[in-house]
Amino acid sequence: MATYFPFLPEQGSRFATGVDTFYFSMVGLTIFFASLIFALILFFSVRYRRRSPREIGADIHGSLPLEIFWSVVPLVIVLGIFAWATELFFTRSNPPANTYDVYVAAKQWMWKVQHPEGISEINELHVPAGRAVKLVMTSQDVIHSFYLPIFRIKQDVIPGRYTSQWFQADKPGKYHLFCAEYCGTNHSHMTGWVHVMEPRDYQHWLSQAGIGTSMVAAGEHLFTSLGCASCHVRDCPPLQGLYGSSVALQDGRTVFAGEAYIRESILAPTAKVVRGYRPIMPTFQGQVSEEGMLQLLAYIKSLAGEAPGKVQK
Amino acid sequence: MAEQAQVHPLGLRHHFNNLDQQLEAGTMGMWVFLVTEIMFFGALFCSYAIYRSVYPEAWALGSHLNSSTLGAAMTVVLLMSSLTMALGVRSAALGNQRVVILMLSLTIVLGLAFMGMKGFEYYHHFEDKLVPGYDFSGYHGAHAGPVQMFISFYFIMTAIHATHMVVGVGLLSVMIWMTSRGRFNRQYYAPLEITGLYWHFVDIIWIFLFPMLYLVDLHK
Amino acid sequence: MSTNHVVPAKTYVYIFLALIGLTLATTEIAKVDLGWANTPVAFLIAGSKTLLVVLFFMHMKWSSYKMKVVAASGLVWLVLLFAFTVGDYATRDWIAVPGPWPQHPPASAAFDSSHPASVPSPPVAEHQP
Amino acid sequence: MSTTPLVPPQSEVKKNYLNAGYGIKSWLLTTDHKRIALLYLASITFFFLIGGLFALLIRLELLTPAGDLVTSETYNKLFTMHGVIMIFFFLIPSIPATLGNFLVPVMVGARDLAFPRINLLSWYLFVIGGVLAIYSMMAGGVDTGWTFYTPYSSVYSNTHVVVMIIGIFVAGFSSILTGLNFIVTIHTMRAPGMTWFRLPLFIWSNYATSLVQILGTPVVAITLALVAIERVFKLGIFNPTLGGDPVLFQHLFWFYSHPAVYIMVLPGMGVISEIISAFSRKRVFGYEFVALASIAISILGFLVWGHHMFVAGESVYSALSFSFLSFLIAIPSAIKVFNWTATLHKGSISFDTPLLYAFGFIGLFTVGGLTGLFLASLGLNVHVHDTYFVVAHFHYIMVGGTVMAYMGGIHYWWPKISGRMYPEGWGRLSALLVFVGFNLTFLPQFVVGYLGMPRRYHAYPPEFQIWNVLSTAGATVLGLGYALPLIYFFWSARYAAKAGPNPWGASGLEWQIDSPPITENFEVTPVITGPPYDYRKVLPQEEPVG
Repeated sequence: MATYFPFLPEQGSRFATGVDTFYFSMVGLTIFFASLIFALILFFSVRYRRRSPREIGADIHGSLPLEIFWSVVPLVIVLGIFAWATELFFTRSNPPANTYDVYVAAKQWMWKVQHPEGISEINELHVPAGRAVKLVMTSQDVIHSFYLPIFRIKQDVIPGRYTSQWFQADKPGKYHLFCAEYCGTNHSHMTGWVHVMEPRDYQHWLSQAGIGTSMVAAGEHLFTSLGCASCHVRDCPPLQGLYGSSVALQDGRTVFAGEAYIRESILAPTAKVVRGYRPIMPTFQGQVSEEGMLQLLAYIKSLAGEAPGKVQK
Repeated sequence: MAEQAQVHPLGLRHHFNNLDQQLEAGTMGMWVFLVTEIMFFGALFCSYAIYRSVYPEAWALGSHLNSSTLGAAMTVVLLMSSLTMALGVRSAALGNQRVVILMLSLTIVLGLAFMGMKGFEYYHHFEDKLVPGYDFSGYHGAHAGPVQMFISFYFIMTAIHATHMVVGVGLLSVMIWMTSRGRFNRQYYAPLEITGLYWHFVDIIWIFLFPMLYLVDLHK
Repeated sequence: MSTNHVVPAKTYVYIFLALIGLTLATTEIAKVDLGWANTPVAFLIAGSKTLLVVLFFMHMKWSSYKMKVVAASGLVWLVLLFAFTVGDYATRDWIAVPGPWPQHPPASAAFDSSHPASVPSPPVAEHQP
Repeated sequence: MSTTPLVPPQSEVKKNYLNAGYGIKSWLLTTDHKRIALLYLASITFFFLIGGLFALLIRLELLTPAGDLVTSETYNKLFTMHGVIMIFFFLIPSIPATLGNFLVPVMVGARDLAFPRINLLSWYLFVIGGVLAIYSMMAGGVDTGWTFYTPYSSVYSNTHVVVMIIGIFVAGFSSILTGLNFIVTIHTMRAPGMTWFRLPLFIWSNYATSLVQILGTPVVAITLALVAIERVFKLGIFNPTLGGDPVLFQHLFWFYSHPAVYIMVLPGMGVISEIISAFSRKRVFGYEFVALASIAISILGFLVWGHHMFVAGESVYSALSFSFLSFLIAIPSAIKVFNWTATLHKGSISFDTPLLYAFGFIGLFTVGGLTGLFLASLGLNVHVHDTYFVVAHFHYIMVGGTVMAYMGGIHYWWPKISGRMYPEGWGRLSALLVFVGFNLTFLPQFVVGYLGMPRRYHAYPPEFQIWNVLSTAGATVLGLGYALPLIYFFWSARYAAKAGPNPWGASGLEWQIDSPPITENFEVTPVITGPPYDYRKVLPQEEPVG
């Protein structure tokens, strides 16, 4: 990429365009108010400059209507900004229906990306254009932040739980990936590239990028080798159709069976015991690596009646 | 007593106009300091509350490691020390310095008794190998991780509370020395009252620590 | 101010006995399973004991309005800290708002698993373990 | 303020707080609030120079995309030290501890603060905290960022975090004690006739600052203490592998650290109200609104901390409420800016250095405040969080706002503090240099921030280089702008012309006593009869103006 000096950032997705329109209108607002204040100060200080050493200003105390005016008007403007920005945030916080799930495991100073088809990449993310991609992320050590400036999105990656974000790229190309949350010595080298490709090229890249076992297959293998299969058939809570449903617990609460619930039930099973079942499941803390956990999650999601990646959201 | 008031009332500092202003300033100063203490312990209580909502069973198991009867006994001792402190301040207002010294000494004795029971409890935990960060092998029940976190909260909160007790006992001994030197009279006993405020506050912190650390789901 | 207001010793002893009574009460009540009510009751008893100590032992009952405001401000800020922090943890499981307002019809049965199509997205920030 | 005219006796050398005693003991054991203010002035200038040095090193490093001036460990320590020293050891004590300590008792008509000995203890705690921070720096520095986010700070960083945390813990109590002293003094030691709405606006803003110091600082003290305890005893309070939650640390940390930015900017606003009123010789427009806006800012300041955590795993609904409240807090700041501007209307304005700094403050604080709205907007925050856009925003408020107000305040009250005038020409030059240098340093950072350059990057992609080169150029001009006053203030303390009690013709109790004042401030406690900023009493007019 030739080193050019961009002044305005490129827009890689519809959300990016929305954020940019919001940003430029805010810049306009700031320029308007700053120049209004600057002009008033300039005019007043020239017009009412001191003419004789003992001159004093007029005895004006204030005016209630004016005070109300410049309290209410900024309030209305500010509420308008709030509404517009919140609507943008809802779009960002609520992925569309069938997203293409990619799993990201952050480790001190590199990104490990795993595609549902089993291919894993380091500091690289190949995605098809025009398709909503959802990133399900976790960290193995400190807090990182998966930042794609081209799509105007970032989300902190927190150890011990899943965080997720989504984007829909519309222009093929090679764009920056940064770590935005300070994470230690090589924080500034924990960068990479996201390659947006036409769907055709993407399928081609998938096929010849290596025939790795799909995550669901790897998850199923782990599911049997760890002995989960022997119990989760009859006398343990059924996993078919679990993901995305709601689960009634022993202590009367109802919990949404999302990615976090599944992870927590594997690592700390007695935290949320399903109603009507005895808390006999042992903890698998320390026996399953982050990648293994992601594979188990992909497998259990596949049991929800849909193939991985096309999970009904 | 009257002419002393005209000349220069006992204990009046140069930048105050009269004793009332000085007392109000001192009392408000201590109350503002107690507000900082409320926020200081408050952040700890907030973390406790968050983790209790995340690990309810572990908090119950951890709390059962502490004996509630010992906790209740310590609470009674501390409440008694508050009583003697209040009576001490009252007798300062009445001007009989001997009773003040007696009451403050009683308060110190009760405070030391409380710390003795706390020391015994700490020793008990050390014996049972229930000390996070040092040796927590004595715990064999479920939820070992979160229970260890509860016990670390227990140690942090009670250690900070005990440090405040030590400061309180120090303050009280200074007050006893000043009273014995005749530095106070019926008009001027503000330092005693302010020390009382501090002591009662340390007692209030324990009033909350007791149910939080000793009585969590005792029925389980 | 709380100057020279001498409280009869009897009052202090009564307050002390009330405090002891409340301490024993909270210990006994904790042994009885009241379900969700255990914590609020323990909190109520501790709060009333604190009120007794503040009003009588710390002379707040006879102090100026200013002192009462100072003490109350500590409590109010503590409640602020609790409210927003616990508020965040409590709303973590809530599902994200069902999409941008205009086009996306709000999911009718948010949790009805019979027709998963209508299940809104899993929460953005999952509940931590 | 009308008061009985004070006619100081013309003895050979007038007694004042500076020549009231000589020798180290008279300074190190003083309980005079004016001397403690000077002790603070010296110590925070020392820390400002260290922090400024780190800033220049960071800017030098960022001249080139590759990290080639220092290694990445050193760079991480540089920006951490720059942050910690500038915030905890310069900005937080800057105006309250120097100008506040000097002026609060004088402006309310008292002989000293309520607790003089606690005031000296506050300075000693500050120095002990500073020594611990310097020791931690000398021993190898800290590389966690001034925010100490866990689990990096408590588990993974192998630098001197615990010593630094103890230093900040101790310095935090210095800030608490200053706040405590101010609150009690303002409540209980006002001169007769000095009702709340006759107090100068500098007192209102310092009162609001003290509220924040009292209610916020203890929370960060215990939070950092928990990080230190977790580091030493390997506990799991914020460590996720042992069941802790790092987001809880962020909640408790920002509960203080956002109100802390109001500790830094509110006193600056107080100084600006005084300067604008003095140099346009006019009562501040809407005095009651400006006064109550300070209190509103200090209270609302405690409800908005979540806007630092929109992308840090906070729940959607919590983010919504924090964003809404963050927008509300923009209103009191807007009221203040509009009222300052309206004060100039029909004033009698003279362009002395303090007023130039005040104009600089209003301009830069307006831009800083409005970019705060960018960051409070949920949709935009996702993109600009943890980028140079944020760095530019808070520098516009801290450097463009607080430091400009601090410099303006030092110039404005210098005659009262030292009894001598500063060189006006050099003063105006320094104000101009600081304004130009500041904008050249931080405007490019807004641009490179929106392009996506993350914070705390030792090496960055080449396309961001032009903006960083501009920013470094600006930093040198800014550094020069700050060096100038240091030189001419030392010169003026020795050689400048003497200044009378009221060189500016300003209103306020501090301008009715000698320059420099006597140790007890007032020979006879003044009685206040009228509203503040009454210039007709200060400069009786033959014929009324226009």
